[in-house]
Amino acid sequence: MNVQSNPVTASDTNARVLSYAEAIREAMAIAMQADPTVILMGEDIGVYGGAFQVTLDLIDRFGPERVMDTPISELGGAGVAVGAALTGLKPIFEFQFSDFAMLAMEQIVNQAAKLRYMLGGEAAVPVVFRMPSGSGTGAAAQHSQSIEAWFGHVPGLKVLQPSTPEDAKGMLLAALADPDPVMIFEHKLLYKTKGHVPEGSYLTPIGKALVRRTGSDLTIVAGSIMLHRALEAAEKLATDGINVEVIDLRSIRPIDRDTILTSVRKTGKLLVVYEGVKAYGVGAEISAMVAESDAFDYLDAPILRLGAADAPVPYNPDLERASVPQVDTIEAAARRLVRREV
Amino acid sequence: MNVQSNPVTASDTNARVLSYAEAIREAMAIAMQADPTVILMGEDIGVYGGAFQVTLDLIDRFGPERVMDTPISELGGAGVAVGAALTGLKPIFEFQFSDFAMLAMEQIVNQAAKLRYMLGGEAAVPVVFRMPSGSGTGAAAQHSQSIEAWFGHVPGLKVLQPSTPEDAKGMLLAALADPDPVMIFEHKLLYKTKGHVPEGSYLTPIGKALVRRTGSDLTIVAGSIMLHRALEAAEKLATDGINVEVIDLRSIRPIDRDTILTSVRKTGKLLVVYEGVKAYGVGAEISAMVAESDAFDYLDAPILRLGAADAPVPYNPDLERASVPQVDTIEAAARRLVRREV
Amino acid sequence: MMDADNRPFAIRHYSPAQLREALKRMYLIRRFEEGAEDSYTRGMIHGTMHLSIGQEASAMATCMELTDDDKITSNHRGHGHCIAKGADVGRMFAEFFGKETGYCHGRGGSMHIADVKTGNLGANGIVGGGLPIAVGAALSAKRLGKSDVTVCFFGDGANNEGAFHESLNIASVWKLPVIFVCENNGYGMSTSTARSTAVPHIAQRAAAYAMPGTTVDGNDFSAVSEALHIAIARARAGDGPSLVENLTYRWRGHSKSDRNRYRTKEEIEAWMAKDPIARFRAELIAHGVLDEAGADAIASQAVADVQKGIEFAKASAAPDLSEVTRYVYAEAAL
Amino acid sequence: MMDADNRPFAIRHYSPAQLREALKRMYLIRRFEEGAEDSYTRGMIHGTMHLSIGQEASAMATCMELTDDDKITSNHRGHGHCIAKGADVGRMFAEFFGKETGYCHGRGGSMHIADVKTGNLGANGIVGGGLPIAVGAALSAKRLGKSDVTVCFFGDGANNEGAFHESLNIASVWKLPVIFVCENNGYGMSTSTARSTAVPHIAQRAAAYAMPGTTVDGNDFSAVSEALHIAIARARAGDGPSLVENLTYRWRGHSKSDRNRYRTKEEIEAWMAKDPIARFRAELIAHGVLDEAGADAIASQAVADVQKGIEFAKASAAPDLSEVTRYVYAEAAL
Ligand SMILES: Cc1ncc(C[n+]2csc(CCOP(=O)(O)OP(=O)(O)O)c2C)c(N)n1
Ligand SMILES: Cc1ncc(C[n+]2csc(CCOP(=O)(O)OP(=O)(O)O)c2C)c(N)n1
Ligand SMILES: [Mg+2]
Ligand SMILES: [Mg+2]
Repeated sequence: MNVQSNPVTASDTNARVLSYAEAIREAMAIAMQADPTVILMGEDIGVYGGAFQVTLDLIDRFGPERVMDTPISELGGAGVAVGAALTGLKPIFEFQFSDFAMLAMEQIVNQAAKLRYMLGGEAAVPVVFRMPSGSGTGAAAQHSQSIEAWFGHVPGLKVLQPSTPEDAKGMLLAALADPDPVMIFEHKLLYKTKGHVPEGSYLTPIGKALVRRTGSDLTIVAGSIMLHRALEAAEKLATDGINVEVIDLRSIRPIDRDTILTSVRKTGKLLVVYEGVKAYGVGAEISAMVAESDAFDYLDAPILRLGAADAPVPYNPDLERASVPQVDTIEAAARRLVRREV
Repeated sequence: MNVQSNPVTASDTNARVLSYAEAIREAMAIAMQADPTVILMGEDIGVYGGAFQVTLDLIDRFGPERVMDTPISELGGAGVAVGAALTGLKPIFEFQFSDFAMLAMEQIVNQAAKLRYMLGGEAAVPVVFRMPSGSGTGAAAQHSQSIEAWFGHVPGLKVLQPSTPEDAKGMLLAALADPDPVMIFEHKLLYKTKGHVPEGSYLTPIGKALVRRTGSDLTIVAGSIMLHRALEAAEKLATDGINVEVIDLRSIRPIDRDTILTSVRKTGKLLVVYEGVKAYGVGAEISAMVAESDAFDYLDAPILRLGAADAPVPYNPDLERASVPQVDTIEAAARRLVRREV
Repeated sequence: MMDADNRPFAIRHYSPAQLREALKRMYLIRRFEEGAEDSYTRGMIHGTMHLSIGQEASAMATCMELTDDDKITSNHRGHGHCIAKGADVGRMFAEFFGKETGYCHGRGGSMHIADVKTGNLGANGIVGGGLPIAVGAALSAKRLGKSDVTVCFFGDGANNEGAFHESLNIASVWKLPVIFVCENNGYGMSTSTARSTAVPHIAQRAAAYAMPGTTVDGNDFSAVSEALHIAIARARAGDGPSLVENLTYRWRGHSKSDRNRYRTKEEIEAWMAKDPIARFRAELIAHGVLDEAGADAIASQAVADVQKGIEFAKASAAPDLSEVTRYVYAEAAL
Repeated sequence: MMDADNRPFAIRHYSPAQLREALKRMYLIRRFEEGAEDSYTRGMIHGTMHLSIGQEASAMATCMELTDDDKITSNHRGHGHCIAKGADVGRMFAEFFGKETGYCHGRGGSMHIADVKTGNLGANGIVGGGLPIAVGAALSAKRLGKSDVTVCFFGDGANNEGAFHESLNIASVWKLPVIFVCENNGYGMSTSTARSTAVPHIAQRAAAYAMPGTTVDGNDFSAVSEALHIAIARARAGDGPSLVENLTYRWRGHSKSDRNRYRTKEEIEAWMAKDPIARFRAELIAHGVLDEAGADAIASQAVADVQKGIEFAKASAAPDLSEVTRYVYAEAAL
């Protein structure tokens, strides 16, 4: 996979190639080196290196006092991270799979997200939650969910979704620099994908979408792995003269209204692609945001959404694939939209 | 409050007047009388009668074996209800406040919602979760949330939201008759509101919205307490010759696409009102559903949404009121929409 | 060693000035809550509240040796904790009245009252919500090389939450400087510990976490302060967490909506006869820390402070309606 | 009373036919998992899986006295539980291969394998997820007036989840017929019990729930079956829950991605020398329940059953792609 680099950092032409997992690890190492209050917490992030090997050797470099294996206690572990963040540490808490955050919703949503507000601005909870997410690994219904839309619904949180190694690093550093709780949804299928990653410390701005491909016929908004599928679909459509503008959503909360509306005003057509269940998913908000904006008047076709089937993620690999948007379904939806067969 | 009765049962002209809480209680009593496998579980639902007195005297009538006070253990309690439902009982589990369901997301979403699917149809989880919900009681950020949109995003669940005593009773009976898990969001401010309630057993169909007021200029979709505010706003607008069609959403999952689209095709304008946080809330799905349908071509204005402010629910009563849609803000939004000042 | 001093621990261990201050704050808690109750009845307070009247010794004696650097996490029944830890009743009333001068600028109310400057990380509307947060605060102290301890207040009802189990286990495995203080008032809302909890005493669960567990008479100021003294010393020495259970009772209903159907008048009256403030006052007088007149002066001072607090709160401005979304995120970061 | 029978409990208590069947199923578990591992390597199985090789005595002896009306809840390491409870390996392979004939019609896979007809309510992908579900099943039995018991399998790692605490407490307070069986294999993924759990033995936590807690050698078939016999009798008599801890070890890595960096080769080899199947087989032979030839015949039968199961699974049809949303809701109700 190879996508247009972030203009903010594209000047760094000597950027090395790293995997998405390596980029995240590098961000953690840089932050830990620079700031002794940064600690990592999570299940099996120490010698095991994390279920997806993201923390790999960090325990060797920073020791068990800063790379802490928690017991299998998501509510307690996340709550300890919240309490630590409230009192001077900057914890990065890894949920082994984002699905397990369901055990910790209380601490994430009732506590972390609300403490600053409930205390009238007198407290801060600078915690980062890392959320390995998504389907495609054959792990079935309880290990494959995409629940980021839930957190988009929660004021007090920031919710990010990097699609490239460069952003994965920059977003984690930005999250650590942010005084409020940030959740980063990392797609499991992206961990091994590679891309240019600048050296040193840099911050990917929180709340900014990015036009990854310019086009005039249709806007596709997608994030995380769906960005890559959308770009691939766009290439295929280009061979038929259909010019697709592809926007990498990057930030679910806050949403970058301007970038999306500007594109829709230009193309007049919008397709939103996301991996979560279609109903009440991320794409619903994007569609609704556009439909209530002045961009409405520029729309010359319905706003289409592609999301997951209305089912838990199935185990059988073919069913699993069929349950979420793929390059061909994106391509087909885009064609229907351009031809106004909707 | 007084809203147009459900046509399904409006024939029962001798219906008595009960409060919303009494109607729910009556439904539970009827079900428990008819079916010995129906049990109630929850915190302080026994002698205390429930935090909102919904279960009031049911323990006197059915005994502590069927009206079970659980320890303060939401995850365990909800999970016990799931396990009981899987093996022959029909539990109605009351979360004391819907906010506390955050402690039980795992059992609701990973287990109850998915068990039938994960087991390939070989299991059923006929559990009902009662969810006292919403703001307006001065209970601040952790006791006032409207999180129904989250569950709308979860295949396997059914999610209801009664606005009248009649529906509160009929939906609970329908939920008990349903072989799958059903969540019912009851608004705390509605418990004391009164309305006609038919005697005996009847089922309010799950998944059916209801046109509570007909009109031709604008469609408002709202549910629960927002229905009442929308109807009140509609009356005010009527004095200025603006005819509003008001739809009671009633079912968040599944959504009644037809009723909403039919209305929008007629009025060409849609305002969605809901109490949850605006972003990623219930109204996002409704807006997006309309924007991707053939009704799009009938829209002659953007689709407006009114939801809660982007903040936790504040304690101060004036701030609290200001944070969610009220009659005047609905009225103002409707006027703007009709005048196309958007 | 000769130690013929048979006086209660608190009398031996604390200075008369400290003891008088403790009595003062216990009166302040009582009068504050009565004032809040009265204000509620007059419609000046919105929502609900959970009064700790009858539990003042537990709050105050627990906080006796805590400095402002030490932290507490409190719960829904937290007014006493807040005052014991050093909060100003004026800003507390202001919060209850929803004013911008309140501790939470009117956003939090009774269930979220906090005073970060005195180390009170906040009440909590979620039963058990403060347990892991307290463990996190203790982790900060340990990692940052401070000798601060964290006291986590929670109720008997909270002990059945999963958060209790996970928090005590983590604190023990990581040997963190946290003291879990269970205020066992016999009921979680309407549900007695006998109907909710498999063991008679919460402290019996300490063994499951390999930490010391002590049950004390929570209305006995000295007993509570002694148990905390031991637990705090252990925590400061790096030996890890403890669980202390203070047996006490709330005189009022669970919250403003309680019909008290689950307990008898006799039970309530029997506990009211064990008033922890009267008992502590008598003890101080018996040991010559002060005399009746001195005690009365302290009690009057509490009344005056509460009155002044209410006036301050009343005179304060409410938040601006345009600021509903203020404090959701850090201001600069937006 | 004279009781000179010093033979192990299982030999005394079960018929030779029952014991032979138990050995057969233990072989079947072993061969099934080896077959699954092999199929995985050949790319016929998708995803990951958690093998219980080395833990067969715990699964089988625990299920020894359970009927199809008794329930179990299993966990991610659940193949052994499933077979011990009576499942057919053909339908299990079919599930692993994602086929419509699989126990979950290809929707669940290894982590959700279930066989409701034999009382297996399902594996669970969520650590601790089955704990409250088991308590709920026990509640059903009690309310419906049945004498069924429910066995809840979980790991040492799961014992630190809040669900453990809440479930054991509720089961005890309500005196429900459930037996909590902790398969303590020393690690939750890479984290040893010493690093995750404040007490050395999980069974020590039973006291916090006022229920009996027993730790047994989980590789000793007879010891496990005896502990379960006692716990099941207690449950059926209406005396409430028990906690039994089977000490055992998994020979393989946690899942397919494990690099085994957290334990030594020596440790693994020492445990492999304590093979529970070889031990049970030798015990049966020593007590004359069967001879070497008989044991070999049983072992061969397991090989044949597994082979047949794989063939069945291979020959079965995959789900129709149009049926992604089938089984989400009851069919009639839509
Ligand atoms: C998670 C959660 N469950 C339930 C409640 C409702 N609730 C508030 S206080 C309370 C009782 C708590 O009992 P206990 O911990 O003993 O404290 P006490 O009120 O006796 O001081 C309950 C059930 C809540 N706020 N949070
Ligand atoms: C709630 C939850 N947290 C974490 C995981 C990831 N995970 C799966 S199995 C496992 C280890 C479980 O250890 P234990 O309970 O001892 O069972 P064992 O694997 O040793 O049989 C972990 C951490 C999970 N599936 N669910
Ligand atoms: Mg209590
Ligand atoms: Mg284990």
